Amino acid sequence: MNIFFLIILIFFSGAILSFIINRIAPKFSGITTFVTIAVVSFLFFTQVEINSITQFSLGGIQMQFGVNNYTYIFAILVLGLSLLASLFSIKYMQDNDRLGYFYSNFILSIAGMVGIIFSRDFISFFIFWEIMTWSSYLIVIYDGARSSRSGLKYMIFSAIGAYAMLTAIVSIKGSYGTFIISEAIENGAFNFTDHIYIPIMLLVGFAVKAALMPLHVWAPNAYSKSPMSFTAIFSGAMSKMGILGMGLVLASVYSHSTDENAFNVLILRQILGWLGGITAVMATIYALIQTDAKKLLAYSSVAQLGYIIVGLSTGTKLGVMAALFLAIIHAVFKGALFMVAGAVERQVGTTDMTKISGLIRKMPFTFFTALVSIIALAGIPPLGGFVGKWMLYEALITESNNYFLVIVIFFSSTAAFMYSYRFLFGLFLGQEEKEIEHVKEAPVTMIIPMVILALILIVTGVYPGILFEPIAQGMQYLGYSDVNWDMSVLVNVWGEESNMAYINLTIGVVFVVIFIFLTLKNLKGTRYVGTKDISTSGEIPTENENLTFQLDFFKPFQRAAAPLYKRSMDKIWNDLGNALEAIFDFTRRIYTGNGQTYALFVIIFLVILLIFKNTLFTN
Amino acid sequence: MTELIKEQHLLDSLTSAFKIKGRVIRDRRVEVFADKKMVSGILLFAKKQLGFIHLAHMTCIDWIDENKFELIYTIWSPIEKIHLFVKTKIERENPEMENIDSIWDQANTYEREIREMFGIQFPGLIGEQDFALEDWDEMPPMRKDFDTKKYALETYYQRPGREDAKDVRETISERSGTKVPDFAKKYSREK
Amino acid sequence: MINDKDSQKIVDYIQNFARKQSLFVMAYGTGCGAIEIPATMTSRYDAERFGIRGAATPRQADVLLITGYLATKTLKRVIRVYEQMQEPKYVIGFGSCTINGGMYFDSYNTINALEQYIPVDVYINGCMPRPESVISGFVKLQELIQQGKADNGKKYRENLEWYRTNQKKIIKNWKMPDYNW
Amino acid sequence: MEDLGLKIFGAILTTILGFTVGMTYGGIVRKLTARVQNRYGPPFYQNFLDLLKLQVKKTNIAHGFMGHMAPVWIIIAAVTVLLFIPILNGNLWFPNMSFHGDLIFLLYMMVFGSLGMALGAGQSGNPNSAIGVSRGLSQMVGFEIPFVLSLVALMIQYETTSVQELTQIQHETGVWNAISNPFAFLAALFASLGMFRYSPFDIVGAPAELASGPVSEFGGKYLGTMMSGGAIFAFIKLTLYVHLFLGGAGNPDNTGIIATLLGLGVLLIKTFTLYMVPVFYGWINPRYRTEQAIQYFWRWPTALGIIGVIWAVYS
Amino acid sequence: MIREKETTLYLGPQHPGITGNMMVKLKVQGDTVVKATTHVGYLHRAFEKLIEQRNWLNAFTLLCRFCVPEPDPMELTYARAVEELDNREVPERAQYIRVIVMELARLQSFMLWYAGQAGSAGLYTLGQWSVGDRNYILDLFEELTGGRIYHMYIWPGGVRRDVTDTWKDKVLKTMDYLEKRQDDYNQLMFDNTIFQKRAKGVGIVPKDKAIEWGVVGPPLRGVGIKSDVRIDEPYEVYDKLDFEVPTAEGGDIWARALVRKEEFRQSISIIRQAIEKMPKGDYYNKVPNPMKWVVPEGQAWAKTESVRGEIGFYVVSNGTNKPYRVHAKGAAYTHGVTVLEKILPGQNIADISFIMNSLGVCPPEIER
Repeated sequence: MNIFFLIILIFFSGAILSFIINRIAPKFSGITTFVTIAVVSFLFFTQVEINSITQFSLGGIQMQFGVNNYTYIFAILVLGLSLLASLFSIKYMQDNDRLGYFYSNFILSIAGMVGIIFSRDFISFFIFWEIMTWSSYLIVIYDGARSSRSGLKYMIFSAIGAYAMLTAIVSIKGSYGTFIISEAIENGAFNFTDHIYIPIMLLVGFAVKAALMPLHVWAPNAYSKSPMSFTAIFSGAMSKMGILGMGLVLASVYSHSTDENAFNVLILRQILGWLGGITAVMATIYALIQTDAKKLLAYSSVAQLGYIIVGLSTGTKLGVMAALFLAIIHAVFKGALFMVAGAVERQVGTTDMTKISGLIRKMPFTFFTALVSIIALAGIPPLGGFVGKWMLYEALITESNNYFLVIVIFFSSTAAFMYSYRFLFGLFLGQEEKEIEHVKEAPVTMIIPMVILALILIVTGVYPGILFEPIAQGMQYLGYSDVNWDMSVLVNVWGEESNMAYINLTIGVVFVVIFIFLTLKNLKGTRYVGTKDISTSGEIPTENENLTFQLDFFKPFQRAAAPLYKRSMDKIWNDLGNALEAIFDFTRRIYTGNGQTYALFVIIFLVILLIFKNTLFTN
Repeated sequence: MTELIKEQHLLDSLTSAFKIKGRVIRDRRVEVFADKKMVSGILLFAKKQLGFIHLAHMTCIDWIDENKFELIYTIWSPIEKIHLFVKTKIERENPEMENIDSIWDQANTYEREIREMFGIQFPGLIGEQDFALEDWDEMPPMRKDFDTKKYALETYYQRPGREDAKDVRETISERSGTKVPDFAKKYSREK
Repeated sequence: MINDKDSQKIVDYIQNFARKQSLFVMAYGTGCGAIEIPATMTSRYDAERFGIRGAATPRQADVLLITGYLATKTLKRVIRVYEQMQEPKYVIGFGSCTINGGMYFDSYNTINALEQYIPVDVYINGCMPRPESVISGFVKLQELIQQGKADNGKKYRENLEWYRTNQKKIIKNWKMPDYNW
Repeated sequence: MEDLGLKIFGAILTTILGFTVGMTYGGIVRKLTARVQNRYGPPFYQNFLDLLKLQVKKTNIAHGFMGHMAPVWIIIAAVTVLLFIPILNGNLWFPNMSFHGDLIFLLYMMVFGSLGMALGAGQSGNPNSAIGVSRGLSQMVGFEIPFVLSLVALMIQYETTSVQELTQIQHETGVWNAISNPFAFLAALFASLGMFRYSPFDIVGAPAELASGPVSEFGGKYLGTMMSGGAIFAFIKLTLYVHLFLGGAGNPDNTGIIATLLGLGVLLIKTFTLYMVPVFYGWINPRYRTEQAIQYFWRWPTALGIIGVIWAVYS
Repeated sequence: MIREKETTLYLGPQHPGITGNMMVKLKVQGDTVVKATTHVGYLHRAFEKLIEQRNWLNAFTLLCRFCVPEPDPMELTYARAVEELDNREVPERAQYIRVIVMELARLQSFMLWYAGQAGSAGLYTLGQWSVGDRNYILDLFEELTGGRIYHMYIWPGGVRRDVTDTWKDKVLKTMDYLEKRQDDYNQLMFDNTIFQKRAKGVGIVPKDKAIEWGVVGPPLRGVGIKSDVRIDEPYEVYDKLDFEVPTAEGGDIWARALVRKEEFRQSISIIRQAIEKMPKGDYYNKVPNPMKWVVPEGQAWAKTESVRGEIGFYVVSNGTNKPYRVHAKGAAYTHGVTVLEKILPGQNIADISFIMNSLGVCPPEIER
């Protein structure tokens, strides 16, 4: 049997199996999921050959399965993160109901992503895309009424994306007569001259998943409302499917358009870049006023995706490389951070940063993961996050001449320090109060995936070349020739370098020297005291007083940046939505908020389009 | 005294409105003696009708011989420029007085102090229990029968030479063995 | 070759020199003597010449300057602040009130002898002591430090029981964290 | 590697130089401040005595692991940045590694220390520290904008992101960047006011409400180590400015001892003059509130920075 | 036990930003104060109880220590209350000397205010200058009374010592110097944009509530109400001197600062006039043996204008050689508790020390 079909089959049977096992022994449902993903990963990395293509036809439509160097990057990302997340999920979801529902959808969404990676034609691409969307939607509304509104938002935006994508696909078939992606590209579907709307429609479809402004509205709520073990994948991997598509389309647009510097290409580049930049800024400044750690991370994800899109929009070698590198690193650290949030949620019961503080001594490993991931997120040397940020800046400054975008990105990135600190401070630092005395460290199966992700971040900081290798090959597939990379030296086009080996060596040596000096010096006289022993001006606080600074942490910044907070994109969409709700009351009967109805609706639409495709789009 | 028309007029208006006694002390000084229950009425009247909008101060005197506390409310009219003293005497046993912090917000502070220092209760008084003292479990200290010197000698360590709180000159001369000169004795604090 | 004893002497000398030349004074005006501290720190008297400067929190301070009488309520805070300071720490009693109660000897709310509650290195007498006497008190403290005689943090730690008994006699509602260093 | 020994020697030499100069500048500023305030002032070496005293404190209190680590982070950031900026242009005695790290790296590395400090302050659990950190981070977003704008202007004007290159270019052409792109220089100068945290931008540790802000709970060896880090950072910022805008110091063609000393002298004169700008400004100004400080940076300095970038593009 | 949402900040007692030994407990949300409560008593020395143990003149040693930054108005107010009880006349020369001493005390207190107001906003240079220059006034006091801070100079019936012509010259010279220096201070403080930004619109005392809350002195004049004991109820020889009582509109820190800036000038002018107009004559009305001095039975209320506002003494005598009851009410009594608690909510924590300095909160005056 073909390895691709086998993998898909394993996924589907795993989904069914975990659903059934939950009825018998709920405990093993999670383990089944983990085993399924482990088996698939094993099969994928041992059996699948890169650039092998399987052709088959379904209902008279030619279809292709296969993996190329470009999608291979995403395969590593998806499977690796899913494996860790499913391991994490076993204990995390332990005490919840409806585990079968959760796990089968969990597997299905991964199946969708892997399917997208395999698909080399638009039909299977779209089908798997929808599988991914539906199953993730079902997980978003897993919590029931509490999350139904965010689920509705997610569904509506996904529907917009799906229709945009479908329109583009059908038009490609109509105009170029093929569903095979590579053929369509070769036929000039993305040359951005005759059918400009095709790539744009596709980009809109992908941008919804990649949470690009103004289509990001669903993301913060959907990310924070679904279970954290899934959000790790949702934000880490699933959003990267949008990046995958965008990367493909943009690379083709840039390389296939007749004149690379044609006016409309430039416009597209600028618009995408600025949209990405504005996404990054707005999401960042909204992230830093959040009080819920999950929501903070969700907004932060949107911001990080903004950077990636900026990188992709440049279309230059360093820019795309930065984008792909950031995509992987973002999956790693955001996966780790959502797992941290999940661990805290499981052990403490909440992730509201105004309610908890001082977990550092209770959950040291979780804190370690959070610290490393936050350093990577903030882009501070020497971790992997810095490598990505460095390449992005260098690309913008040296190659794309988009100088003011640099400032926008830098503003967002500096402001990111603020919410990074807010996250660490809110959960782990501050007073150790009585309320958290009972808290213990998360179970081992939750610690292991987190720490592995943290270690990956450290290793990629020292040897970013590990990731450069697949990325360079993937970029060659996209049409970039001579992609240079070095194991631990970053070079820009002007020849300046940042040598991670030197940097890490210096940091390491200084760290060891100073740490030993500071620890050993006067060791006898050094005392570690609790957080209650602080100077409160000589007074002794009473029991119920709160000594941790939690509310409105960045109030001065909010006041300084008040104009930016004035008009929220959410509000615009809400107003729009309310208006639409009032006008199209009948749509509410179709959009009942029930997943199945939605699924049925999409299928009916798809079938209708396929039936009438010849009459509609013959030219 | 012809210049005291203003003051006399004020006294007249007060005595006609309430059945109280009072007198003009000198220029800018008028005092009235009121019953405990009438005080808040008088104060409110003075504030609303006569323009005495400023509570200059409020204090308490412990008349231990009479077994009474005297409460004095001093109010000031910025327009007339007259001080009005409203005085009332209350029983020393289980003293209780009407709370006037609804008339003047700042009265709260005075009342807290008087509650702590004299033990007079003001029902409905909000605010911190302690004003100046912390964990005080003795008699309210400003009462005349509280002996602060005795308390201090019992509670605090007294440095040798200071334990009897004698005149310094006597102590020095005692220590050095010389006699206290007569002129020094004359001015000794201990009588 | 310098033997261990001599080298220890040199090290001690250097350490004590640094300690005496850099006195961070706890910014805690406990009583009315606080009014002469600004004068001491400013142009005419300029205590910074001697390395004396203010420190905002007890963790950074070396010298606790008790500027005058101590009400019992303040004494509790002073003990708390003193215990939070890091050794070596010094206490200067400033004004007659810290020595024998001064003119408040019969007050029910002020203590009369500071060294009963926290160890005192140097007393400065007078009410109020002039900035010159404050500086001379500091110079005296510097001499003590250089000679290695000012180590009252240790004294406090070793005689904690005695000090605690004295303190608890006055502070009735004892709700203080433990002193553990 | 035969030059490894030289590199290590150079690194140690650079660190010692940065530390000494930073501390001495701090002492001189204290002295000068005293003179402005009609006082005699402490000796110029007072900071060394303070540091020594802090290091020989007999007890040291830490509020946990991050509290213990905070000074370490600051020193890491300080020393690493110091080693990656050129002290003297092309001098063998200071074999810096600025070829191996460029401006973007330096920008981010400088934040490393602040974040470590913030984490240590956060673990102490003192609300004053947390408020100080909140103010510090907010203010950082303020002054980083004009600073980065001025750096971007330089980078695109000379098509290089390396400090070494920028210095070399100034050395070769003989025209300081402060003259070739005055707007960028001014933007960076305004930003430097915020960086040095003198008045009016010292709200982070404003004693009037926060005691000593983020360092409220640090004393003894921790505070001492932080002080050393701060001193090195002061030197770093000054040296970076000098090399970016004021023509740098040192002659790559002549690396003899006399030339080295001469270069050092030039460096010291330039850095000290530059240091006087925020210090002077601090003497005569009260402090801004946080939001006022941020808005200050986002007005004229940012406008100057944007003009600087446009100037760089069209020149 | 439910933990509060707002962070608790302890501003004092051990805090560099607090104006003396007191505590303002703040509940903050973000950097905005939600609730502020003043806690006093750290300086409670039981003055009023102790004075009852001393005789009429011994009380002066305690009195001047009521409020440290400005002890002389305390002496004067008490002396005037006792004079009223004892029907004691004060020679005119003594009255002039008292006015000079009062105004000198006011000046030195203003210089402390300059330091506090500027220092709490981070302008330390001005604080160093003005506190340094304050020593010149303290020198004058020292020469006149023997004490730098506490003088015990004003006694019932006059003053303790006569002034000499050389002292008068020194005072005039010092006034010239201070007048020049005040220009420097003002240039550094009032001409500074940042100071203006910080001070304008912050810590507003509402005009309609001001008198009810017990606001007196410069803060009351800062809301535009012309109220000063020196003109409302002239004491000593203030009615013979020509001076202005400045007011300003707005009730914010800036208005209060403007009032004080002008009052500084007025004080210098008053001192000059008083020295010029001072007649020859006795400086002291002899009392009988101070140890046996019996003051007739009665109650008296006297008030004077100190730098923070009106200070009143209520003195009760039962016809013995000791006061029966002395009650002092300083301006800070209301400023430090009621007014502060009312105006702090909604303010930025960066401004609290600034506001306290501007209101002239002086804790020893509150709890005594």
